[in-house]
Amino acid sequence: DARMLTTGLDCVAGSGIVLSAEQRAALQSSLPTLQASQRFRAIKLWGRIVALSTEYFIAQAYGSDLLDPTVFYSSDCSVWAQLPRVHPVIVEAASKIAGRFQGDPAHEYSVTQPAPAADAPPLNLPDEVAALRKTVDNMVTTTLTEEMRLAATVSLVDFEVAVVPYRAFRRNPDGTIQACKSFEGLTPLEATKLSSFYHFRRPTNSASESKNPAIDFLDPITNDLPKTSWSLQAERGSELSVLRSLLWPGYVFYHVPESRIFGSFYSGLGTRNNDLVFMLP
Amino acid sequence: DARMLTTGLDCVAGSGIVLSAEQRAALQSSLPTLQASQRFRAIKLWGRIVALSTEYFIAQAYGSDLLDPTVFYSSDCSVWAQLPRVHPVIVEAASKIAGRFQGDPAHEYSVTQPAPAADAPPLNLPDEVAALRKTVDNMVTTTLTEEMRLAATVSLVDFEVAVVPYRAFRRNPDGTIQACKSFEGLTPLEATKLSSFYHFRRPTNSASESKNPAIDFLDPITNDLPKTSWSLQAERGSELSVLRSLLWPGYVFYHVPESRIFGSFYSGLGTRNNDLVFMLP
Amino acid sequence: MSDNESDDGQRGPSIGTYEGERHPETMARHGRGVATLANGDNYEGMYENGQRHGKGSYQFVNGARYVGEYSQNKKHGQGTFYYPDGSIYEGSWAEDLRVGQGKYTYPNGDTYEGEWANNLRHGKGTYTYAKTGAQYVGDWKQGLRVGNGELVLGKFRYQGAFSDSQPIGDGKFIFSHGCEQQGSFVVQENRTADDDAIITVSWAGKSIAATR
Amino acid sequence: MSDNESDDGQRGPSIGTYEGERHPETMARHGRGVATLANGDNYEGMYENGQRHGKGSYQFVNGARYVGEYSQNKKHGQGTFYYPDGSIYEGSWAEDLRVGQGKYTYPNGDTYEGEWANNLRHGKGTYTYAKTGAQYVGDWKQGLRVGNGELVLGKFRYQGAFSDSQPIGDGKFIFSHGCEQQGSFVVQENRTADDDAIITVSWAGKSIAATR
Amino acid sequence: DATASLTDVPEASTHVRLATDEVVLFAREEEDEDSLVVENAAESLDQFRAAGLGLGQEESFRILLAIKNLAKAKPLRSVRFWGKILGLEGNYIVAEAEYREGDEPQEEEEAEAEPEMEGDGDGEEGVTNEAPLPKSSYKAAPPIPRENVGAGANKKVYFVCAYPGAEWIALPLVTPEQIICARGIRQFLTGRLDAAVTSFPPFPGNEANLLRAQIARITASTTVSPQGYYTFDEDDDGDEGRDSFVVDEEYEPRSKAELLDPALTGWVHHSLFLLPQGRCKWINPSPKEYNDEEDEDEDEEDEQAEAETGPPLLQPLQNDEDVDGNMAWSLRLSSQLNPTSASVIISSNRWPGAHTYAQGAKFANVYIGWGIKYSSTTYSPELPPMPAEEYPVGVDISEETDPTRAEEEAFAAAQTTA
Amino acid sequence: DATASLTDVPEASTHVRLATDEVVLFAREEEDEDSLVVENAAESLDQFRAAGLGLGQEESFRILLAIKNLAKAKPLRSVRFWGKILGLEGNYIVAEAEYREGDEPQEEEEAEAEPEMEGDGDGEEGVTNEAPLPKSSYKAAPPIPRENVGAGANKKVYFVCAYPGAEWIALPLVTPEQIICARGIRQFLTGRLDAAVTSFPPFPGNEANLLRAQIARITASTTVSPQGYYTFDEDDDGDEGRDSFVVDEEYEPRSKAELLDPALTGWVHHSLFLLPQGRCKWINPSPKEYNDEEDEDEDEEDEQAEAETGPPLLQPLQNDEDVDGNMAWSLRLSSQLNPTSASVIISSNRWPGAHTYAQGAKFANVYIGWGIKYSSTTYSPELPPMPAEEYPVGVDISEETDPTRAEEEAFAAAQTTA
Repeated sequence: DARMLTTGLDCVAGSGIVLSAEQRAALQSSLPTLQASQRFRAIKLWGRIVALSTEYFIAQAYGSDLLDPTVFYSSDCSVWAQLPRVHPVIVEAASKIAGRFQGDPAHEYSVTQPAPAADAPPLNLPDEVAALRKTVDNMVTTTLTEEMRLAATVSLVDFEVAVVPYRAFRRNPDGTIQACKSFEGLTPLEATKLSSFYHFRRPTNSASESKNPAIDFLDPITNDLPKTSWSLQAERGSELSVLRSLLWPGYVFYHVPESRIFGSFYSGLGTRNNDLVFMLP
Repeated sequence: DARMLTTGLDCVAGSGIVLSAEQRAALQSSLPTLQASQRFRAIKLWGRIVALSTEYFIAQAYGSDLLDPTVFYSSDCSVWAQLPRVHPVIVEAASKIAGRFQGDPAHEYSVTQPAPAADAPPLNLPDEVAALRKTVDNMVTTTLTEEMRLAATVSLVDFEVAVVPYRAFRRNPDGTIQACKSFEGLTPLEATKLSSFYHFRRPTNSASESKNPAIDFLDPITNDLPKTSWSLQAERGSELSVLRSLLWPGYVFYHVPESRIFGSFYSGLGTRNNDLVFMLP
Repeated sequence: MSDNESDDGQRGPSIGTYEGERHPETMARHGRGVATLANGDNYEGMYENGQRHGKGSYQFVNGARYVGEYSQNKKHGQGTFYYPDGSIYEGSWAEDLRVGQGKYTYPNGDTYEGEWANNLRHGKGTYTYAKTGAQYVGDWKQGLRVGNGELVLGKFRYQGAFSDSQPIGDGKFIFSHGCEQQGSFVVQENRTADDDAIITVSWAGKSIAATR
Repeated sequence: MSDNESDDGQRGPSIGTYEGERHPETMARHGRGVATLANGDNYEGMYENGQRHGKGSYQFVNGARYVGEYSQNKKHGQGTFYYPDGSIYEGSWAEDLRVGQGKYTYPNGDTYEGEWANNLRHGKGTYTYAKTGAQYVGDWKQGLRVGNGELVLGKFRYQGAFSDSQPIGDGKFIFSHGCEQQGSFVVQENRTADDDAIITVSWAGKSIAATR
Repeated sequence: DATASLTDVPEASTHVRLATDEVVLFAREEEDEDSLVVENAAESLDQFRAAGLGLGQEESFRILLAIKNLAKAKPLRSVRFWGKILGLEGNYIVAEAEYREGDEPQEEEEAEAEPEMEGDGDGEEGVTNEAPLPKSSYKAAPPIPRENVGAGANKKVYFVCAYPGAEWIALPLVTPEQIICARGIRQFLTGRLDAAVTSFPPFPGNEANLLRAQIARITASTTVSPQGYYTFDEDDDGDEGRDSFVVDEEYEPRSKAELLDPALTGWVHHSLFLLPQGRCKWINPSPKEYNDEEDEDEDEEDEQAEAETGPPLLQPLQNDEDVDGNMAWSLRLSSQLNPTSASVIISSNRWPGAHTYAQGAKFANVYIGWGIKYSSTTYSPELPPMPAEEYPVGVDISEETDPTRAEEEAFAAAQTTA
Repeated sequence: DATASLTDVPEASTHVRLATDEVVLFAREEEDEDSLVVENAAESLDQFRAAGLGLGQEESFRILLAIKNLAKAKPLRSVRFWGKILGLEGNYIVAEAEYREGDEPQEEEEAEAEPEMEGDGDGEEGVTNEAPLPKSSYKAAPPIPRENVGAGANKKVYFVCAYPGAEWIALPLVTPEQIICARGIRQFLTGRLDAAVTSFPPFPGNEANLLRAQIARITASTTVSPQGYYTFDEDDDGDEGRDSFVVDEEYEPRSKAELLDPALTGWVHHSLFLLPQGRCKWINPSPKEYNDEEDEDEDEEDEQAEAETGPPLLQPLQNDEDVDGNMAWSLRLSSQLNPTSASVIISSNRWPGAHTYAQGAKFANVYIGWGIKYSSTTYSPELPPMPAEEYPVGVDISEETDPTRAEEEAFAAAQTTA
């Protein structure tokens, strides 16, 4: 929430993530305006992707579905543009782009991948997605803009590392997800354990036969591979739990135990750490 | 709570109340230490009384009784000394002291008041309190130190203007008071009304025949005289409600509607505005 | 019918002129008449047996003027006096004195409306300050505010005892925002550098209560 | 019993000396003996019918040494060769060649322990790097890592196909922290400023799975 | 980020309206590199914040932007953040500015108009037409003329807005009678410029005027700077109380020890003293045209023409009057743990909320508070003066008795005989 | 203030222990006015924060205090906040310092000890005693000696602590082989100085050494300053690569336009380039005592003695190599809305997290990150070299055949006949 911007930023400052007073002031003005302009229920600052010649600030606005935000970007925290929704095949292609964001939303990237096997089921791509793909010699070359890459990166980060504490959300019988009013924060002990944190995404393991499907419906991060793809530290003693992703360095989740204060911020290059398995002790 | 120091300070900054990074850093270290040293359940920064030659920072630490804190003071946010508990007659005498705090805890003040009527019930003062009083010619002169005045002022401010939002606390059948877990914050509409705020003190009007004595047990501030002894403003739009006392200028209560974030801070000269009735429009 | 022949006489001792009705028997001024008096003042109005009696208007040479009732040469009954300094008394007279109900408008625009005795404000009366709109409503004694009174000072009023025109002692301020403050005006004596006493009267407020 | 009279002969063409047992019939060297050969090498050990046969120790003048079994003048059976560069082979010999199980210690301290054929690492074998402790465990062909093998690199291992001693193609890294990464080593050819080809083999990691 | 509150029901809150206003602040523009002097309010407030004073960072930054917007919108020569005054319903962000010469707005001449004198009525209710009724002998003191734009209490102009991003509104010029009245009252501001001032005595103006009067009083009292920072212009004719000064280009920053000297010799006022008259430069309230120079030594004018004087500009603070028996200023370092880079803070005890920092060659003043002067004594409202006295009984209003018939006859007889 | 959580159960949390440690920071002391240069870390971090970089205010202030405590505790000539390196279990606050001349701690001489050469075994397992077994012909490259305190990669010393207030621990000097190995590995730090480094190739040292190596690499690459701020000492003999410099007292701050010039001419490195050898100053790894001067032009030493060279000190950044095809540095202003008082920020794209600000005559470097160099390509672990070759089959290890009995007899016959 824009209202909690300062608290949240305080919690990630120890990870080297700060915003200037100018940026914060601009966000405090522009985010509520953005939220109101399209009648979103809530809006939050998602993070910042540092490109070579600029910084892309990312905000997510929510309607009724907490897992399907509308995403905006801005390079000055003031003027926001909506990011396109990108098709999964574009996300997949974007995930293959190596190297830095350039800072020009119109910059074009080309990604060449092997074409799907001939006997694979047809993709049935929408026309505008198909238009981006060109198959030559059994290789598919996808051309996408930096804006698309940005959108893809945000959804990749959300899918791979967005985290919430256990019990903070519940699933209603109709499948919608909502904040759990009775959530009082993790205990200080829980806050020191990776097992208390869950992916905030539609569960990939749908066959979960949990005893309490209203609560235990999210994927635990302890199933992540490698298991140690997180750095969980207590900052300022046990006053604050900080969970840093090693897969997407720059993704920092924070939680004040025994309080409802939690959130996350991404501040990084927008590139996945594909070397993670080698870098762990 | 020391944990929420920054959030709280952000909320009162618009009233001209800020602490330096140095002070905040010192408080973040010293308050938890102080809390642990005497096994308090919680500790919070109460405020700051600006004396002529120094500033007294005040912290309150809580055991089981939320209405009976142990009070500490410090002039550097680092080294804390406990304030004495002062007898009501000393509080009463201290409330008559005009003028600024000097900045020397040992500074002595003399207050001369008419002696109680001869037929008044005896006061039965403890010896150490009686020792401070001298009766001459039917006038009682009380001699007290600035440290006592400080303690008296803190308890006066708490009694006269300490505020909490409606529903934030409940009274147990045994009479103890505790934070209400189900409190979700005031609605934005409620947060614009003085009637949503209550004195955080043992109710003076014990004869309240409320329908819900567990909730409706505190004195509403709308019974205060004058009724307009508060300035309730929304800051940053309706994002933050700020309630400033006009009786004790410098007492600022804040609440983020629809959240559990509320608290207060006193930053002033430590003098009551006895001219209030004249200053209102 | 009137003897106005002496009007343009030589300048010398004069008893003025008179033109008007006279008593058919005594020839004293009686009934309606217009007189110029020896000092140059003018009177126009009713006479009875040589004395101004009944309604009349007396014009002083200095510009002052009385318009009102006379009784046996004295202002008596209702009358309005325009004083040389511009102040005006409009009200009741007795024996040439302001007595009874009357309104006095002072040169600065202030007014007093209320009871008079012996030419002075006395009894109940309301003094209104022109410049600030403040009012004193209450008791007067011999021209001074003495007794109980109320000062109406815009958004607040003071009710209490007055003496020597000053509020002294217990009283209360009543505020339009719905409460009142008990307290008292106390006299303080400060000394200047030259050891002159400066007496100030200042308010010592005490408890605050809701206005009933 | 031995004819050692010629030992201190003049310097000239020599067939060396021999001191030891001979065949009772053919007088050929037979049984235990000590020989100095024409080139100055020494042999001490068993003979049979004039040929080194059985356990023996052959000392080259250059310092190299073989200690082990002979068969018909050829190293055969278990034997240890100390090469002039300090390397050592300890293992099985056949027909003067390293064949079968053997451990070779290289001058830099590296070792190979495993199967040999035709003097070369061939079959299954483990090569251990002295400096880093790394190991290759797997298939060898004619001295080279060819076939399937595993590189043990401290906290992680690589399992995959090797050719020309290089990992090439699909394989996987297995990490001690409990997961493994599929992928392949791909050959990249970069050109230097002088248009020289620089061939690098680099890892292209793909999916990550839990280690079974 | 309180993802927890994501399910809040949306509402078109005032927040959004506010934020929409503020968005104008963040419009980016080319920097204007002209001679306009815009104080970096954010930087000054950073310094104050490092001393535990001032405002939050975001608000500070918004104020900076708002001040820059003001500087763009008006023909100003300089502008700085003056402070923030709290009100009951809203607050005022105050900027202090000077117009470029020649760009001052037209002065509102109606302010100069003679106020209609009450009690000066010309007797239009006269009973008879014959003779004029007496005119009131009462002479209200003529209004003291206010100082012009650029002079005295109106040396600077002030703009206020409710929050950074809201419209800047120029406050009216201040008049002496407003200042004098403001001194006698004790009144919270509401936050609405057009609000009536409900004080007693009645204030001559609305809240905008009262606000402006308080700003004038606070400015005159608390605008201080390190001694030597400003200097009198050499070219300036300094005969009779110099009232302008320039930054001393050769200013060597005072040492912290000098600035912390409790004798206060390190600090000077650089705003003119506000005289009891309500002006900075005294004016003779009832100037008589002197017939000749020699008239000056006549004593008869004494009671109405004793010129008020105040301390001159750039005088150290050491002569400042006590505040109810306490020192007028409190001095301290901004940081106790890092004294080398700390700034020196001087705080007014007369106007709590007025602070100045000095560090190196920089300093700034700020006021953040309710706009109420400190007093240790209970407020005793100014009471109306004593009731006026009636016209004294005397011969001039004693009526002449009509002559009796006997006298008439005697007189007539005497006339006839003459 | 969350009065709401007042009923929390108390616990002796790590928080308290931490806070107790920190309390030492806030002990007040007289300021030492000697020649020690202590960077105001809080002020620099304020500048970075104004650009959306750096750390939080409270932590910044604690760091300042911790650095001042360090300065008090050790005989240092200068000390500055170098940065913060994140680790898996804990983080490192890093301070860069120089000892006062003569106060350098005794160098740990054991580091100079020749490492025991494996494969150089003296054949203690020899089968017979008769003749010595062949010695290994393998000559491990002699270790390149590390640079001494005050020189090259060890010009500065580094102290780290886990959080401000925790004990400062001096990092060991860095050796060339550590730097070379560190370049080939890609490893998260754990936050424990004594942790083993589990890399492949194995790192010669523990995490303290690896941390020190990364600091050396980051420092050499990212310590930049506005051109002209530093200058070579005139007295310095500048013949062969000057390696010291002084602050130019007459430095005129570069304009923002100069500093923002994408040609990067406004910025220079003021740390020496770290050569491939792992040293800043190249050393001949196998120095032969040259017999005479004329031997120098002999070509035979070529393969082992080509001196490595790097760019000299205070050279502009424009020659810096690209980072995977992108520019090595990104430039921007710290503020877009308030450019006049903004600082210029230059950020390394090689070591993300390394930033420098320059404003007026001030600048500072900082690094906050994981201590990992940027790479756009997937990490391919360094594999062991090709297996060694066995000793070649050749005449030198071909056994001589024993003479046959016939040959023996023939020889004996010939001898006898001779």
